[in-house]
Amino acid sequence: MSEVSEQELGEFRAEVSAWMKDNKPADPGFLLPQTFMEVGSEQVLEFLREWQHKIWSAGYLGMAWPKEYGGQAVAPIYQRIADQEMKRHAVPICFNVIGLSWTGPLINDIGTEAEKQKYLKGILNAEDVWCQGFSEPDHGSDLGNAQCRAVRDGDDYVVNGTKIWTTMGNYAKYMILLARTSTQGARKYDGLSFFLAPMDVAGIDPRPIQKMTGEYGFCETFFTDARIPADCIMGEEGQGWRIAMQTLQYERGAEAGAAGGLMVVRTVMEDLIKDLRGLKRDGEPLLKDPLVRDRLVQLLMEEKAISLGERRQAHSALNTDYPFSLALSGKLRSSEFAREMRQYAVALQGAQGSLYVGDDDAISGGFWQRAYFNNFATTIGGGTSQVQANIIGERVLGLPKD
Amino acid sequence: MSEVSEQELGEFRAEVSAWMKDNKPADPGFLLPQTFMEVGSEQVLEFLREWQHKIWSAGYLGMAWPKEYGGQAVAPIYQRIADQEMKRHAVPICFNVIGLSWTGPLINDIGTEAEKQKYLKGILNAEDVWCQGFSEPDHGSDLGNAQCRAVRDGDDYVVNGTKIWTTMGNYAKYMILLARTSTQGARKYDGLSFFLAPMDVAGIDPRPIQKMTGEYGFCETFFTDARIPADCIMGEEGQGWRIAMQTLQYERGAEAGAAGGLMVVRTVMEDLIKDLRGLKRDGEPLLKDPLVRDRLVQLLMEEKAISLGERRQAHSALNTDYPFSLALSGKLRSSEFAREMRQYAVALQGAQGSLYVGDDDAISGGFWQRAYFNNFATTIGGGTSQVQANIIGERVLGLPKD
Amino acid sequence: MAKANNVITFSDEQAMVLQSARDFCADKSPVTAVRALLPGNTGYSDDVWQEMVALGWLGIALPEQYGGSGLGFGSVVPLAESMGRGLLSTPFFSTTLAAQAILRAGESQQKDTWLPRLAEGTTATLALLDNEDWGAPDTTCTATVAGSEITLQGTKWYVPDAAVAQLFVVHASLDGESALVLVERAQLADSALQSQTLIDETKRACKVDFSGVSVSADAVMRGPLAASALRDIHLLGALLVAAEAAGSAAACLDVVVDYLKTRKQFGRLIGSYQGLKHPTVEILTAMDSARCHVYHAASVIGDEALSEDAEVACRMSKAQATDAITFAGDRAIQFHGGMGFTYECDAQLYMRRAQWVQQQFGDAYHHRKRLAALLLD
Amino acid sequence: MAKANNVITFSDEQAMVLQSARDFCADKSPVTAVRALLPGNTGYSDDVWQEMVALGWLGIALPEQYGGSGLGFGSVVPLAESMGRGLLSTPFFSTTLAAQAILRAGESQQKDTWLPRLAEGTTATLALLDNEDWGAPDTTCTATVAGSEITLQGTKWYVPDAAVAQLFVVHASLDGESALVLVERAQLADSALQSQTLIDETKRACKVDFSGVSVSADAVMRGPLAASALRDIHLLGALLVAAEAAGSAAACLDVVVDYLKTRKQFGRLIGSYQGLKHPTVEILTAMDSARCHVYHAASVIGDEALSEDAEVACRMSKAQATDAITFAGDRAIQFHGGMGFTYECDAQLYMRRAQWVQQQFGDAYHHRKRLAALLLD
Repeated sequence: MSEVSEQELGEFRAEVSAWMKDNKPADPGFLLPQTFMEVGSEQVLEFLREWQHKIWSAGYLGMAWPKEYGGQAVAPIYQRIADQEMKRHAVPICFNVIGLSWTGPLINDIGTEAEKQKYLKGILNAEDVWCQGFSEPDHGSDLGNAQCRAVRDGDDYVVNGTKIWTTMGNYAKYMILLARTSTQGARKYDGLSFFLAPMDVAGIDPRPIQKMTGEYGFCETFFTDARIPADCIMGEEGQGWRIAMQTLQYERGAEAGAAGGLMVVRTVMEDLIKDLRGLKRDGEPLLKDPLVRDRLVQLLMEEKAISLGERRQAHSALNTDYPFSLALSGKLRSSEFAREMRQYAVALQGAQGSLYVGDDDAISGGFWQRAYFNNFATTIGGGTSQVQANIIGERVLGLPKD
Repeated sequence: MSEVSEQELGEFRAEVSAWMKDNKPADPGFLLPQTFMEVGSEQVLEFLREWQHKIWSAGYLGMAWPKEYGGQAVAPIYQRIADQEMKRHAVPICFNVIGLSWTGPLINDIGTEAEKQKYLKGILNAEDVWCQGFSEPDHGSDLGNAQCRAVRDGDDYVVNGTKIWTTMGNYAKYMILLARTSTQGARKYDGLSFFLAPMDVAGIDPRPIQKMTGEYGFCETFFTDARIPADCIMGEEGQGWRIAMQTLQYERGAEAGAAGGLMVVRTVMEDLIKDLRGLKRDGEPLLKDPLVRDRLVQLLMEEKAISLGERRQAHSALNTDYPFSLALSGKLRSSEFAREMRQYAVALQGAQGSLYVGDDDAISGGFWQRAYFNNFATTIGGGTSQVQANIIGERVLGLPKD
Repeated sequence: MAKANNVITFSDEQAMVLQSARDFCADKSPVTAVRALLPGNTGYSDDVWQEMVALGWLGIALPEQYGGSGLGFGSVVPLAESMGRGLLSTPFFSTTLAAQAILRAGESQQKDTWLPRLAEGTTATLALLDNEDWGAPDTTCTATVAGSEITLQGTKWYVPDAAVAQLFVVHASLDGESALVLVERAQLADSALQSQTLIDETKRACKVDFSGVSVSADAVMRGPLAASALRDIHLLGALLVAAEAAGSAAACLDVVVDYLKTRKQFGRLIGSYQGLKHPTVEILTAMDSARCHVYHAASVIGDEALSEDAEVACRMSKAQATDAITFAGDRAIQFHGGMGFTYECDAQLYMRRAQWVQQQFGDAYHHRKRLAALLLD
Repeated sequence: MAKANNVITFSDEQAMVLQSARDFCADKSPVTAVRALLPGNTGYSDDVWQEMVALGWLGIALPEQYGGSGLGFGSVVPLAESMGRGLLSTPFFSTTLAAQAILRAGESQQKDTWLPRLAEGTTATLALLDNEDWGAPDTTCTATVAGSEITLQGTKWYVPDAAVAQLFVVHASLDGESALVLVERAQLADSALQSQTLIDETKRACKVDFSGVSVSADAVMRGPLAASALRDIHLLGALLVAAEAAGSAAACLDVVVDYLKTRKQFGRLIGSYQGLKHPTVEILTAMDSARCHVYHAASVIGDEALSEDAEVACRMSKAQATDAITFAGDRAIQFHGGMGFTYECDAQLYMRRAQWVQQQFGDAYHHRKRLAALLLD
């Protein structure tokens, strides 16, 4: 791909912006999810499926993917611009995240031609919902220890075991499944294999888990003698761990191979401050209160520091002490910042903070209450904050292991 | 001892109060220590020796101890009242703490008649300064592991090793010394013995340690073939651990057997608030600033909660969940509260907070700066706050050990 | 500066009340019972309510002449703590506070009429807020005199247990001063009550529109006594929420400790990690502080208008209890890991309780601001 | 709301300056050298100072016409960070800020006279404070015109490096408006300077009594340029302290990490305990945040009057760096256990630095208060 001029990009941005402005859906009358982990009803699913299909049809999703699989084969910078405009216009999310950000790039990179033909377009146009089967109930943070068994039997693998936190498991057509095909091998990792598994075979039972928010989104998925065709395996038997680790690398956006699209509703200080503007404390505007102001400024500083950290990583001379500090602390910092910010967002609401989603008088429909509760998915999932702090202490600072 | 009437006690309190008012020493022109761990110069030592002698002569120290050893054999409540009045009048401390609060009660309890005759009165009248030789450089929090050796040789024990944090080691006439007389025995504790050791024998070299405050107070004490007479041992060989543990129980005041006297200069919110009253922020009185007010209230609440905790312990019905919670968390809470309060006391001073002890313009002579620095003795000494939190987690909450 | 009058008194009688309240709440309100009540309209079991009435709890703070046991308001505190511990929500707090309003502001006739009925279990509640602001300097709800009748105008928000209350004590402005108006349920149309969705699913509240409701003059409490009672009610309410929250925080701590003692990760019991152990100790100490303040407040409250010491104690109680339970609830979710994120895990019950607690009768900062004026000026 | 203009630009030239500054400070200011200077009167080595002058550091932010290298004030930031890392205190900051005052407020003749001399190492300082309050709305130090002379009245506190400064830029009130008055050392009696005892023993300051000092009219900078420069100097000063503090925090972190990796207690390296490991990670992230803000500030500062974005960046830098180093210094003592309590342990150097840092050019709250007005109104 040739270099793209600033002017071309500017024109493209204007075009996307105009499209988003014209096509941003009207308020559907129900609270839309902040992340794909909150797609908990058919109503929400169908709304988002239609929206993703529309974005893809307009040419703003999977732009860097090959044309023959539904993409447009343009430079990733285009997708990044499209994503930025989606964020700026606060449109709904592109919900098929496991497909768009994980499975799709993986298949693009190491899939067979048949796999590309079969799966990629359905990911982009939202016809095929994907879910992920990595975690298991008894060892959440310890992926390499997965116990779900897949035993070869003729043309199938027979799968038995349980996966948990399978987002949209009850709506998904396919699952990326990490299962144990061998209990031999020097290391526990060596017995794992990776499947592109159909969800519509007998013996797969995804049961929705009710979240603390009262809503749904995750499943616990039970496998009982489920027969997965042997050609659904990716790569070879025993390569599962390597492929799973590779899968986790794609999340970082279009440059890393992901299809792009808005993954998370923005939850930023600017919006919080807007939501607080009408509130009062002691009869005066809440935003005139010195303590509230001071705390909001602290949060704004942290929000800005996290954002500046991304810029600073581009200058190696500014990262010589602990070169991996910013990269490895990003998850901890942004998830913990969000927790503090959202918790404070509820605390600040006065009596209105005791209302919840479903009450017409709740501020922004209870957005912040739900945002605070749901945020635990980020401080717990993918390695708890406590585990993250260990990782930083050990890998960045070189402190001894626990 | 018979019951004492409220009226008698009230009269006694009035008497002590009048005496303290009349006899409280004038400002000596140098900053007096907040605790005995800060007695770092001859000048300060002599001032405090004279003051303690005066208090004892007036009959307000060691009041519950037997008459024949310098006490007055009255009920401990008298001493407690005297101590309260010393605190209220903010007089200087009774500095000979290792003698008054540890060694004295120990000798009273388990000492021989000869030991009582020899040591007790000198502790009270401040003629004999005592120091403590428990901690060693390489295992500060792990007392049972003491390595300082005492080997019997004729009528002496020959001592070799190093003790650290020996407060006033350079001024002391005697040391309570925990040393290893045997390396055999099933448990490391069994080889320890306890000595009432003279400091004026050859081979004992107490070297003052300069503290982070710039002042002195502690020593590192080196023993090189120091010959301690064998009759200086307390109890029997091998009883050292038990006696040391018993020694640590006396600190809690006259009811526990200590001689009493004011041990620590009071450092309370009320005094801090007074010191802040003249300061300005943004041209307005500092104490009118909403953030400052909010933080001061938080500290006042914690100060009050700690104080209320002592009252609550008297009602067993109010301590049924975790019966030892208040008792075992007292040290952690009061030392950490003091750290926060003192740190904030410096932070609040504006540019004046960058001055230090020795500058005429420093607020209260730099009292708060020094108080903050010295406070680390309480969050580190006697088990760091981190170790204290483990103790509470394990012994109060029953959480598993590290 | 307030003097350091740090008393905690606790009589044998109070200890007995506490013990029987603990036993009762543990027995009647196990977590299965709590969860079974969550979807219901009233949020509580009438059988349990009647048992509480039979135990005399509704009259515990009322003088004997009104059918109470005259133990004083301080004795409500151990009840509230026990209820908080069992997440046992009933109209107890609403009714108790409404009774205090009448006791402190009412004429003899009003007290004679209502207090015995409330002591016997007639439910009542307070209608205080016009909007989200607990610190609002006045109310927008008005009471207008016309002949021998007084007519209300305005909507009250967050009226606790309104759906089941038989009596509403409404804060309204009458001739520019604060009055408390007694409105009976029968005087309200069903449409005047609009149920609200609360973050704490054990609690219930309504928006209540009192506009056009007329009462006779003897249903109004006004003058200095009413103003003083209104202030006291806010403080007593804060104290009861604090006591309840202290109990909930203690229960939350138990849930956390149980999990840390049994859950393994990476081959170790997770409670052995200092990263979890030390914050759990912080929950303990924060909860301990809250309880100390609460017991102190219970010790200095009398039947007369609250003293400055009592005001300080109530405000410290609410500020500290809020901080304790919001921290405990938040950490309870986090420390349960994936499980904590489920509705099934009990951690969420405390988390939601915490969010509710912090907003009732003013948040922690609301009270610290007023403490500053009492302690620093 | 300020727009999120989150740039960090860092040229190859700046990277070279940073690298050479780091090497220089590591070489010239090992901790033994730092400690050797503590008891001295000036607190620094004149040899090192002359080398810094020879390297052109005093002119790095000055235009070429005044003997500078014209790299802009942003290039001072990596120098400041390196000096902070090495606890290398010299009159560099005082002189650099005084030069900025003259550059931004001076007439051509004043700039021509002084800037080349300052670029060549003549020491200068700023006399700003009348008391402890960095937020004081005006100065009590006055300048009175009498004929062609202007006479000062008042004492300035906390004048950094005053004992060695050849030139003082004094903030005084002249006809009710802010002016900056240039006073040479020779115009002051020795008795006008009174040394102050600072908590950070690497730093030096004096109380300076300017009362009765008369200067000619051409030693005064006044009008809108002076007012604007005064505001900028406060912001640039805050930024330099922040950059220095970020370096000191990084060095403090190194000291902590080294200890946690080597010290054993109860048979384990203490750095393996989460109770120490996790707060040490907090030091790292706080320090990282400070550096992000500082580099951003360095990227948006120009020679012209500071923009609102630049003001936000400077204030955030100071607020964050203060919090980072006060936390780092405090934990450094605690985590060293008994050793941390000794003067010999380097932890105290950072602890004292932290106490000094927080008070310079306004504490964290001072800046957050002003940020609130910029970001929320």
